[in-house]
Amino acid sequence: MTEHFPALLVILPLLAAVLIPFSPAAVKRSAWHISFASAAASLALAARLAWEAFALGKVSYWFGGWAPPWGIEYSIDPLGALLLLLTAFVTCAALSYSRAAAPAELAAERLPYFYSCMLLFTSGLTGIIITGDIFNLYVFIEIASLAGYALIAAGRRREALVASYNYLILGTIAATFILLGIGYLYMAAGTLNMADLRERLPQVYHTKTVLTGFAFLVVGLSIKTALFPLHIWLPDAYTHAPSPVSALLAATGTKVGIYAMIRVIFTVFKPEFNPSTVPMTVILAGLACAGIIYGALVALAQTNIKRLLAYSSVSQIGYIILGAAISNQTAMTGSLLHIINHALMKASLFMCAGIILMSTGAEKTGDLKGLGRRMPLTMAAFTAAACSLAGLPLTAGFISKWHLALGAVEAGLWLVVPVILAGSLLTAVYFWKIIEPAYFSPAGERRPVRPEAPAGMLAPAVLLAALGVALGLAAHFPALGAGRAAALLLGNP
Amino acid sequence: MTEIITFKPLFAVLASLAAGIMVSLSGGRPALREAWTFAGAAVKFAVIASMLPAVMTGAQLLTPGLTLFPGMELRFRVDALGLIFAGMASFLWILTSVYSVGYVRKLGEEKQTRFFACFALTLSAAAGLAFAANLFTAFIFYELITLATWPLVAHKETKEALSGGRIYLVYLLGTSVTFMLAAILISYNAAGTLDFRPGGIFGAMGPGHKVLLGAAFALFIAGTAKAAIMPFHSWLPAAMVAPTPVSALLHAVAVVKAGVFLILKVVLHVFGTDLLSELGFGPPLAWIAAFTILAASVMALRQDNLKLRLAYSTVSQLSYVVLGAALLSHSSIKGAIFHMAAHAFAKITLFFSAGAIYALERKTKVSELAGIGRRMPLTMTAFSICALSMIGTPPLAGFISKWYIGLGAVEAGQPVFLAVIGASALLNAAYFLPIIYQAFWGGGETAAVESPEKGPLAMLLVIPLLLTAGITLGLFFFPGLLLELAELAAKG
Amino acid sequence: MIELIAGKYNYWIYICLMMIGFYAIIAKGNLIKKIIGINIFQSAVFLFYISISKVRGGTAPILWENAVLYDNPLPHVLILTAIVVSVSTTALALALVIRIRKEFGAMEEDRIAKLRSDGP
Amino acid sequence: MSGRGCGGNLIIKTVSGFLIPFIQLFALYLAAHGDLGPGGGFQGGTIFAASLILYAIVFGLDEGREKVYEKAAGVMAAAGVLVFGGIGLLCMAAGGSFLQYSALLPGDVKTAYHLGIYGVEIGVGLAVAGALLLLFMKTAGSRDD
Repeated sequence: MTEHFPALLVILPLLAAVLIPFSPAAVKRSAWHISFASAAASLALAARLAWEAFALGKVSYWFGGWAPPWGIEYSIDPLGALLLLLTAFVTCAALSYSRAAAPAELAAERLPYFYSCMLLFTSGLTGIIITGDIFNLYVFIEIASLAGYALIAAGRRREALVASYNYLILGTIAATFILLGIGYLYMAAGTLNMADLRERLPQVYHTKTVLTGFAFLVVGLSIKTALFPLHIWLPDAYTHAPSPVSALLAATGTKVGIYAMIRVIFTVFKPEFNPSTVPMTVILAGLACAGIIYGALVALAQTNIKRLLAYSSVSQIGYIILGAAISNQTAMTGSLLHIINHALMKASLFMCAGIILMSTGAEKTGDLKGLGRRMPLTMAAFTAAACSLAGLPLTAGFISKWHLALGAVEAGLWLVVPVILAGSLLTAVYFWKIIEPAYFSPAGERRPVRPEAPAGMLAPAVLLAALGVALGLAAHFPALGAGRAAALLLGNP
Repeated sequence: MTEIITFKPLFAVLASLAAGIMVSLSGGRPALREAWTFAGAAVKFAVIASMLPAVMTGAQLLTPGLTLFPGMELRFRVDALGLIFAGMASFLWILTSVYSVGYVRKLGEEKQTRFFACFALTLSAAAGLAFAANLFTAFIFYELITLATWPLVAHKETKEALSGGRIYLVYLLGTSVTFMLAAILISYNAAGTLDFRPGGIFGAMGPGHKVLLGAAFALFIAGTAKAAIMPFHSWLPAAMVAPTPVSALLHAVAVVKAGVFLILKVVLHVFGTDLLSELGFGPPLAWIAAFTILAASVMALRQDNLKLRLAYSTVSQLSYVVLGAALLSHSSIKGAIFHMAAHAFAKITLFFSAGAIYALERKTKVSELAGIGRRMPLTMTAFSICALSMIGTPPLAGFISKWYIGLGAVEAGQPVFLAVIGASALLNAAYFLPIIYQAFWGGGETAAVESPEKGPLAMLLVIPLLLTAGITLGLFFFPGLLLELAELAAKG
Repeated sequence: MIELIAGKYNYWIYICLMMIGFYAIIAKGNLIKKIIGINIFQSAVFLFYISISKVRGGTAPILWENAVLYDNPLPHVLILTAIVVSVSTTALALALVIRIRKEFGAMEEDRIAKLRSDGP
Repeated sequence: MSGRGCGGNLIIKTVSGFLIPFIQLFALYLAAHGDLGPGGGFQGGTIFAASLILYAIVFGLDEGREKVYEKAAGVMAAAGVLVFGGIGLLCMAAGGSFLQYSALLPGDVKTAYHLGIYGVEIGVGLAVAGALLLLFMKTAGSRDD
């Protein structure tokens, strides 16, 4: 049975997602239970697969028994395993958070559809992570995106609809670019299997066809990952989405987009592909640096907590892309570590924002006065996650940013180092804007409806934040894993 | 050199941490809370003192390391320099605790639990920095000191306190994150290790990499804003919004000394004096320090607020240590290390006095102090002794440190710095002597009121400052132990 | 030059179509018209795929006796999938527009922007 | 959309009434023929849905039938996915990988593929027809108010 795990990982949530909305009312009432069971099963499958992928180096599954490159191949290497585990874990956390949060933000009759979309979303992400076929990648990107649009539209204010619509338009343009890019690559190499493309493309690296395909793919994926300046859909979407959705999207959505980008740049193409007319590294690194600073500065100016967190995402995504652009072993390790760190921490932060919104109705940074005393656990989780994101020593964020900065030094990119450090500092400053009034101001007039949120919401937020600290202390394990994944990706022994 | 594996340094760090946790747990009961503080302070000092004999023999005490990931290790190592810093801080913590109890009760400060808990946490961090075996550990505890002291600076939660706290954070965190972390990155990339090693870690690289090493050194110095070298000194006056015990222990001892301690560490154990003099990095730093010494003294002259005057005096005095380190000669470094301790005892007395004057007489300005020496003779006598030590007159501890630093300047072939020391002594006299004169002989006839220095609470304030003043005096006559440790430390 | 224009006419057609769609997406304020633009935009890429699958002189890719040289069937299959995706996207977009119209009472971008800034 | 449909245009009604059964027959033919010739479940399902949509437009649906239509569409879509997924999982249970039809009838690979693809085509057809119908009902059914 173990050998079927890759297929099951995608099919289980997909089937559950389709069945929930069309089942009788009695079943619909337990939509959450079905979703959570599916997510938990996915986590178990992912854990097992990850273990196998790290032990063997690669797990492969042939769809319909057809051998690649003719059939669709699912393959999981350590990098995929890392992302798989992360996605499954955050989905579980977001779902358990949703149990109390979703009914507070959504009408009861829409809940089954909501859970169904969440499952569809993870199914799509899982597919993106484990597929070895580039067209299949496109299909899964669209499945995840469609579910994402629907999830964002579920926000309680009408602005959510506009945010979702704008995201849909941009996302569809991105997807069409990706499709076009795939078409060009197929024209040039005559295959869709990623591993096969890797072998066949080098003979035609010099052609314009390949270059065009590559450009379309990278631009399309940049929109999906919200790389500055293609991030404009992100702040509205994250701000107006229901808080479990913001948490899930911020933690997994953009991360998997980055994963797809890394796959295209490093798995489909070889490092030798270095278009002389277009200095790839410089462009990507430059945009990433600009994004780090821009996102942080704009976050600094925000008064809405969720919007601040959204711009913070733009900044942190810059870090991840930066590591990929520098693309030496150390920086790539840092990039992967930052994917993990940012996913866990941003999920926790959005969950905390949701808890605060639910308990006090506070949306603005100024409304948090004295909250540290009244909601100690929530604010403790928030603070810990913020520290980790800012890269405080002994948190996961320090490890990732250390690797990124060291990678930049190793690559001789001296100008990048101050950007990394200044970005960190700005991160600390904009989180400070929230934390200081919470702990060091007399209580404001907003009284929480209840002192702390229900345990179901609080537990995942605290757990995720605690994980950030734990990963910072026991950094050996993630650093080793990310290092291994990076080494395989870059072809270093 | 013998190395002894032991958990003692870890215990020294944990003692105050545990005290801090117990303090925050026993929030409602002041007596119990303070008992924990004293217990923590006593245990901590005892543990640190127990390491003295081994260190005196030249051995190094080493804890097992906790490797976070390859190249990043949390580990403690005790040498003479660290022992001086930790011993000084933990000893003064005991006295400050006594003083704080009197101070916060007298003034009825709020949120005393947070106050004492953060105090304990800061001391933990200071010990952690003192015993750090590598740059990574040092960096962590250096940052922890900032974060743990921030609630103390912003303690009053007034607008002024919060903005002072913000300046404090921006300067200390800002410089350490941008500059020091960059310096650590460069060092790690260049040397492949972050361990503190006597003689430096760049051994093989030598002067060939002058630009790289110069950048690293400059970044280290700029990153250590706690040493308050100009232009990174503004946080120290801003932090004076804190309650006086905080200013006393933290901004005369733990925090600022953490800065100069780290600079000494960088000079001695990251670069090594040989490499630095080979590269010629000493004189620029010495000149910056000399400028800070003089400029800060001039600024101190212009302050009417007593605590601010003391703050600028601290800025000036800290640069003596930096100057001693920058001269790179054996004597000057010895003098710098000695000055670290001598200044700590003297400056804490001055702050204690300022706090006692505020708590008992509600006076904060220099211009209000006329005649106060007659009402508070004990306090002002102690104040005078320590002010004289600052100036560097014998028979006080300040004289010894300045003597060695001056000797070092001659040794290093840069006697010009003797003039700096002399000029600074004059400036010090210019801003301290008028206070003393006014206190004892100034002002008109004051009505014979009862001295405020009576009563148990007032005694809690006065006894610690008399003790520290006594030590400042005693260090001149019995400098043996401290000098021996400084000698050991300067040897590397 | 002639070679460039006539020989690669399928590219020119798809590029023109794509730009028409792109123009509609950017320039049209009506949300429905934007969706039409998106559809044209996607259709252009579909046409591109189909055009590259043509083999000169090939027959339809069906298994029969004369099928020696036949067109590449794979792009057709891929585009079938892409069409499904496109239809789903369109459906979702339309559903969103219906709800936006219900909530805001408008389908023009600038009016919605104005309503948003006025607050709910 | 409910109510009278396109009104009393006799030509449209007559032609549609005549054509709809043939359209549906063609849809079934396509769906059943997809394994060897042009066509398949997707095309068949789309045409089938088109026939039903045509019916709804021309003759109109009253409230009650609208509900039934919607429900049926949902069930069709879900059933289609279930058939598809079920066959896939059946292959797994039989020892092959997902959708590896040969595992179904170990002796006769050719027949196995035939049957497997046939089943999948039916599933796809159902799902597509159901989904399209559902989309039509959901968007056309919502009135402005």
